[in-house]
Order: sequence, then structure tokens, then C-alpha cells
Amino acid sequence: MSYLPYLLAVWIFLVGLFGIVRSRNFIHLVVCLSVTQSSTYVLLLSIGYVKGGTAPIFKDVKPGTKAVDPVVQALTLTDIVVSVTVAALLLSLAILGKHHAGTMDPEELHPMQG
Amino acid sequence: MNVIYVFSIVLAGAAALAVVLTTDLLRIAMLASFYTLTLVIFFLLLQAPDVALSELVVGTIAYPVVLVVAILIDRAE
Amino acid sequence: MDVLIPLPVAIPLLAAAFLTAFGHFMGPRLDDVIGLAAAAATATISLLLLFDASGHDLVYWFGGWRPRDGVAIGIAFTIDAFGAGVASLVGVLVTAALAFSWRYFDEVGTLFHVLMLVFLGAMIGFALSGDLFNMFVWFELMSVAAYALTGYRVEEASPLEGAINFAVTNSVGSFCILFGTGLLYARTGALNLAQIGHTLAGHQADGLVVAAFALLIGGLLVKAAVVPFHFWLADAHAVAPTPVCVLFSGIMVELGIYGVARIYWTVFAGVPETHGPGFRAVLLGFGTAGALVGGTMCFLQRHLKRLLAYSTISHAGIFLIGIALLSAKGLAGSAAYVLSHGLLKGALFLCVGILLNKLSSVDELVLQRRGRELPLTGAVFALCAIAIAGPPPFGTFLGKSLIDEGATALDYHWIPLVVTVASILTSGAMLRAAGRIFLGLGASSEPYLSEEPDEQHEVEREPGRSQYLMLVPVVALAVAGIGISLVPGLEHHTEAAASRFRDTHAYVDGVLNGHQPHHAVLNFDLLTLTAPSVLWGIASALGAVLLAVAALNRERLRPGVVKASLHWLNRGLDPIRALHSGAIGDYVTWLVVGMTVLGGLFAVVVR
Amino acid sequence: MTRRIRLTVFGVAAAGFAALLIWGTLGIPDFGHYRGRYGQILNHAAVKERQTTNTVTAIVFDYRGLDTMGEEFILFASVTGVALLLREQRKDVPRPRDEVRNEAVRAIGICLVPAVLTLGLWVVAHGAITPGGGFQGGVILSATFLLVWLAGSLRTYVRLTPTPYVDLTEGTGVGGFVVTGLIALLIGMPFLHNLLPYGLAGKLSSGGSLPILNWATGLAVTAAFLLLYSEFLEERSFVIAGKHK
Repeated sequence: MSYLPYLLAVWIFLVGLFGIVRSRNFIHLVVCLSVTQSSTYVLLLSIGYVKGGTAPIFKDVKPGTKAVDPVVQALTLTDIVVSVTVAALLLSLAILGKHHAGTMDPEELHPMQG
Repeated sequence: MNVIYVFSIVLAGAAALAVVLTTDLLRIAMLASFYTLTLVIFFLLLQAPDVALSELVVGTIAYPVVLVVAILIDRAE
Repeated sequence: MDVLIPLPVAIPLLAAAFLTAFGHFMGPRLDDVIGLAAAAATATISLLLLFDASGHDLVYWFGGWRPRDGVAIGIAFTIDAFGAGVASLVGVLVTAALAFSWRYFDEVGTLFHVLMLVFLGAMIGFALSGDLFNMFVWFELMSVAAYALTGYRVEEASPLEGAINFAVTNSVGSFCILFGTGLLYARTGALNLAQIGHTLAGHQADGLVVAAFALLIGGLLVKAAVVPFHFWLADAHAVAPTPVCVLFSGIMVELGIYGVARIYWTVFAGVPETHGPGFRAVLLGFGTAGALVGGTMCFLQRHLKRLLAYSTISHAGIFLIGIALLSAKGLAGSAAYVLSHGLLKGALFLCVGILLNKLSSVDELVLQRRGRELPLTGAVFALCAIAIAGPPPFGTFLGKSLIDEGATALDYHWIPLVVTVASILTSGAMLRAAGRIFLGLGASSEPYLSEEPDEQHEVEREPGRSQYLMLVPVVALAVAGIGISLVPGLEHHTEAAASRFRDTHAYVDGVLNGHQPHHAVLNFDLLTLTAPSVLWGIASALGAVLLAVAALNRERLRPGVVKASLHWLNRGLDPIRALHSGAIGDYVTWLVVGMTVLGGLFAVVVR
Repeated sequence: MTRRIRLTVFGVAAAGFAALLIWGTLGIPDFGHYRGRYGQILNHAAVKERQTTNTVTAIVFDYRGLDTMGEEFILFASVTGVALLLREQRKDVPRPRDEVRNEAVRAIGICLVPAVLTLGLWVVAHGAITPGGGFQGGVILSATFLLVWLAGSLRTYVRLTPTPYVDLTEGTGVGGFVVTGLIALLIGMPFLHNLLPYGLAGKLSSGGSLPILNWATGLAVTAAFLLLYSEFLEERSFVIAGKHK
């Protein structure tokens, strides 16, 4: 059972990639990309967990008590907020693509062949 | 590793699969928010309140709005 | 000198923030001036750092957080000759691109300058950083600025999917890097490159190390556009405006290669299994595949930007070959090759920009004979095309000869042949295009070229505008690129820097314990021309010219030979051409295939 | 490749990739038995050295401040990218008349706006003490303006968020982060060094220059998301207007 969280991270990564490969609409593709990205958060936070440790906030807890690893939380905290704006940039590219080519389906429109 | 952890992990995995398999856009937007909430639960179980708050705030305010407006733009053309 | 270290990152980012804040309240040309000034200042400071770092490595701890009893607390910038050299090349290319776009675009919004400055700051941060997650952050910032710049000024029909393919492929690459970083953090509990390497050193390479290595190197190879991760580059170039293409091919792709070298020698060099010949063979395989596939596809293009993009893919394969030798000479060769290739490829792209601006097309067959009115551009284009092939002693000859010597020293006698064939194919394609456009040679239709690109021009064409102001950055880059091999002592300095770059123990000692041994290189004599490397250099330059001449007067050759060779050529190349389909699903599939092959081969080598 | 061939190739490759990832993650110490010293050192040091009770915020804004500067510029660059891509298209956008008629929705909206505003400001302010900070608080603050659109109308939203001034806020927020780092450099200290007195743990002013960076980030994140919403909403009104023309 002690391996399940890492298996979840691998599962979400692969499910996200499967969604990207199979997608028929760029908006769905961007959502699958965000799902793939969230797998890295699951992995990082599961690595940092310490059994019996409290959250790394020492407001009403004595600073010496056993706590989980704060570094991975600092890494993922900013990444989550930032990933929305990157997804928004990809969505705006998709919207521009729709203006030009009239479709949002990656199958129908290919740039230069060969 | 008691039952709550296992339950939240299975829930998150199932939600991720659900988001990827649906094709109707508005349903994807709702499922994406639901998937975010399952992650919030899991992060709380991992004793990561900051990250859970960040995921909650993003998953319920920023991401759905951007996604829904993009879907409306796609529909309007 | 330490106070200068954060400035190459801080100045462009601060200028970008300033331009966004006060962009609406400023005069028309002020943002151009501020952008250019910030880029020039960053380039000069990077050069100063390069001179300072050539003697000893500089380590800078942000926020004053020095390592505490052996554990790195803060983030470090570790500046050695190669890091500072790459940063200076970034500064020079961005300054040239901004100077070029001053006349190239009619009215450039402030946002273009903001993103170019952020792109500059991110690339320099990636080159100088000594912390694994910090490198990932700069990698992500560099990618985001590139996605936005690719979509800039897309009013015309040129397919925007190139930008989306670029964005999705590079995003998946960066997720792999983050996954690998997580694995390494689980094992070593550290994010500082030196500390991770120090903790991994000496231990057996188990599943975690192999997977982390495959994910990190794979993610960086996506950015380095090495086969099979290379599909996005040509599509991105077809869409991106020319000043942005200069940065993509000139330095962004090479930063992926630099990342591979930096991470291998700081983190994984301590692991015993990573020095075996099997390990070298895996990276050599990817490099050779890249060089040859890139060269072949380059020769099949008629869209000039895609042609130059495939030439960059081919050269990226050659750089990876140099690094895959895992020797000081090979690494020095790749470094010198990157330097001159970046300058020359920048000049080539700017020439294509002038063509696009004056004749509003980048299609080789449409432009036939119409390039006569731009003789100077044609001369610079042809000169750079030959110099990129590495004729002794100009242009990329120093890099090519070092790689050839390094390869023969390890008795890989087939590598100089591969490098020369790739150079012949790419420079031959460029010379063929130059001959057809500027001299009007060759037939009006070529069956083996790719199909007609539907393109309108990206800038409002204004024949009156003088091309000479645009030529200033072009000539500057060309002269620098061609003359780089003649710089006295460059060869010895590069080799000394390469051996220091590979010295993991000194790196760890320098970062964690702060001992900075000072060893200046005082050898300033000129380039040593060894016989075999001169022969290979002449072979590649002459071969390119002959290939171009043969391609241009195809009809005069005996029809029997031509028909047979064309038939065989098409039958052989159709599958390769079909692979470059442009569908994002295919690209991500090939990315996963490449990642699995990379991981599988490393697993076999380690076992 | 046709779709079917691609999915089979992907299936095979993904199986190999899964094997590689699982083989990699098997090397990780068991869930809950992480013994990295980096985090534990900071857990003990942050409260003493910077008087901040929230170690995560101390790491985000002080120990690994450069990462946060990079992440903030990712936010800044992608929002500028969205503006670059979408703003070029539109010259004059006729906004649809979409006032919310329903009185109940308007009333709730008007009541919620001050509540969400105070919540956002509280989350940003208490970043160094309890879970929260510039990033999360900034998103909540951007939600107050969203409520104006949801409960009011797009016109009032656009009037409340004039682009030049939102750009100004974002530029100052992100630029403020770099300037705070440069000020330390001018005095001869390393970049992003914490200069101000650290105050007392648990107080709002604790953490030296950390609150400054915190508020600069809050400002930048709020302005960035406002820009994002207005770009997408203007694009939608442009598309709707385009259709009527």
C-alpha cells in the first residue's frame, strides 16, 4: 500500500498523454495537458510526506515537532497557479487557430506536410 | 496507509480518467473542476494546506472561467 | 565581480516589467530603444562574466543562503566558461534580432519587446543556473515566451498549428523534466546539482537513477530537437516571425544540448555505470540519427525557413555526437561548433527575413531569379552557407575538427564521415536555394521538393524601405561567425574549459565547500591544422558546392541516371516524409516512443 | 499515420514508458518514510531566522526566492502572450448588453464582493503566518472583479479594469519583486537578500522584506488574472459581434 501514491502519479501522467494523443478538440487537448501536469504535483507531494508529521506551519505548534517536507510544497504551490496562465496561452493559440482555419480539431488541420 | 488515503487516491485516478475520456466540452469543464477537488482532498491528506488552498482556488475560480469562456468562444463561431 | 552575476538575468526582466507598466504612456519608438539598450547591456555584462569565468568558476548564492553543514539551502548560479559563453551568445543574438526588427516590422507593439526581453532573461538564467528546479523554472519561462512569440503577427493563413504543436510538445518535455527532478529529490533530498551529484556518486545505478536520467535527458532532447523529438521545430519555424526564428535556431535549441551536458557531468557522472562504451553508444545513436534525418529532410524543403530549421535539427545531432563522446575534445568541439553555428544560422535567418520583407515570399521556386535585386544579401547568404559547412580555417571548422579528432582518438572512425555527410546535405541545400534565388539557375519545378507552402508575407511590404539598415546586423553576425575560428588561443581555451567542465569533483568542491582553484590558460597561439581535419573540412565544403551544382542543373545530367535516382529517391524518402505529418497526436506519440527507447537502452547498458 | 496506427503505436510505447516510470518510482523510499535533511533543516531554521511561522511561504519568498521570481515571470509572460495574440485582432469591440436582470443575483453579488475582497486581502496578508500568500490571495482578489461581471454586467467589469492601469499594476508588481532584489545588490548584499528587521513570529510584519515580496506577488497575480479574464471576455464579445455583422 505504501507505493500507491506514486502509482497514482504514473497513472495520471499516462492517462493525460493518452488524452492528448486521442484528442479531437484543442480545448480538450489543453485540459489533458493540465491533467498530465498535475501528475507531477502528486508525485512531488507524495515524496515529501512524513508519516505522523504535521503541516509545516508552526503557528500554534512548537517549531521542533515532526513535520512534512516544506520544500516540495513550495515548488508545487507556485507551479499550480502558473500552470493556469500557460493553459490560457495555449487556449488563446487554439482560438486564433479557430479564426484562421475554422476548426479546432487537430486531425483536420496539419501544417506543412513533409 | 489507512482507508481514507486509498479512497482519495482511487477517486483522483478515476476523475483523471473521466476528464480524459469525455468529449463534450462543457462536461469536460465541470469534470476538470471535480478532478481538482479530488486533488485538493488528497493534498490535504498529505498535510499540504498551502498547496491544497492553491489548487482549490485555481480549480474553482481561475481555470473554469477561462475554460468556459474559451468554450463559449468556440461555440459562438 | 560578484555583483555582476545576477544582472544578466535581472536587467532584461526588469526592463520587460518596466515596458509593460509604462508601455501605454510612452512614445512610439521608446520601447524599441529601451529593449535594444537592455539587450546590449546584458550582452556586455555576459561577456565580462565570460572573461572573468575563463580563469576560475564563479559560484553565487542568492539571498546569501550559503550551504549549511554540507546541505545547500539556497539557489546557486555556477558560472564557468561554457555557461558564460552561452549567455553571451544569447545576448548577442537577441541584440541582433531586436536591431533587425527595428526596421523589419512596421509598428512593433511594446508586447513584442517585453516577450523578447523575458526570453533573453530566461535563456541566460537557464545557462547560468546551478540548481535543478531553478533550471526547470527558466526552461519553462523560456518556453512560454517562445510559444507567445511564435503566434505573433499571424494575420495570414500560415498554419497556426505549428505554434500549438510546439507548445504541447515542449510542455510534455518539461513535465518529464519535472518528473525526473522529483525522482532525484526523493533519492537525494537535494535540488542543487552539485549536491545531487555528490549524493549519487559511487552508488550503483538502480531503476530510479536510470528513469530519472532518461526523463531529464529526454525532456532536454525535446528542446534540443533531436530525432525522434524534433518534429515540432520545422512547424514552429514556418509560423514564427524571422527575428524569433533567429533565436530558436541560433541558441534555444543549443540550450537543450547545453542542458544535457550540464546535467550529465554534474549529476550523473559520479555513477560508475555511466562511463561505459554502451552509454556512449546510446547518445551517439540518437545524435547520428538526428544528423542524417535532419540533413535528408533539409534537402527536400523549398520553404526557406523549414529548410534552415531542418539544418538546425541536423546540427543539433552533430552537437549531441560531440557531447556523446564524453571526452574533453568532443565537448570542446561541440562548444566551438555551437558558437559559430549560432552566429552563422542567425545571419542566414536574417537574410531570409530580408528576402521575405522585399519579395514577400520564402518559397525557393517562387523566388527564382527574383533575388537578383538583392546582391548583397545573396552574397552574405552564400558565404554563411559555405562557412557553416566548416571549410578550413573559417566558420565552424574549429568545432568540426575538434569533434573529428575526438572521435578518431576513441577510434570511432565513422563519425567524421557522418558529420561531413550531414554538413554536405545541409549546406548543399542552402547553396542550391541561393543559386536558384540569386542566380536564377535550375529548373522551375522540382518533383522531389515538398509541396507548395501557402504563405502570405508577415510584414507589410514596402519596396521603398532601404535594405541596408537591415543588413547591418546580418553582416555583423556573418563576420563574427566566419572569423570565430581565427581567434588566437580559442582552441586551447575551449579545451581547457571543457576539461574543467567535466571535472565533477572540482565542481562539487567549488559549490559546496567554496574552494575556487584559479588556473589561467596562457596559450594564445593560432589554430593547429591537422591533416585529417583539413581534409574532412575541404571535403564537406566542396561536397556541398558540388551537390548544389548537381541539384541545380538536374536536366543536363544523363536522363537515365536521373530518372532512376529520382525514382529510388522518392520511394526511399516517402516514408520519412510521411512521418513529418504535422499532427500533434503523432508528435506526442513519437515523443513517448523516444522516451521509452532512451530509457530501455539505458536500462540495458546499466544491467 | 492514421488514427488507428497511431493509437496502437502509442499503446505499445506507453506500456514501455509505464514500465520505465514504475521501475523508477519503485526506487523511492516508502510513502511516509522520507528522510531528506533539506526540508527538516528549513523547518527548524525558518521560524528562528525569519520569524515566519509558515515555513512554505518562507521558502517561496526567501530561501528559494529566485524560483518564485522565475515563476512570476512565467505568469507575466503567458498573460502578456495572451494579450499579444488576442489584443492585436480587436480594434473597437462592441460589447453585448448583458446586465443581470435577476434582482436576487445582483443582491448576492453586491454582498459577496466586499466579503471576497476582505478574504483575498486576509489570505495575502497572513501569508507568512498561516497557509496562504501572494499567489493564492491574488487569485481570490481577482475573483472579486469576476463577481462584478457575473452579478453585474461586462460593461461595469470593463470600466473597473481599464487595461493601461491593470498593465501598470502587473508591471509594478512583477518589477517590484526584481527591484527588491536589486536594492539588496546595491547595498553590497547578495541578490534577494532579506534586509528589513524580521519582527516577531506570528505578527503581520514578521519576515523582514518577505511581506513586500508577498504583496508584490499578490498585486502581480491579481492583475495578471484580471488581464486574462478581460482578454477572453473581450474576445468573446468580439466573436459575438463579428457574427452579427
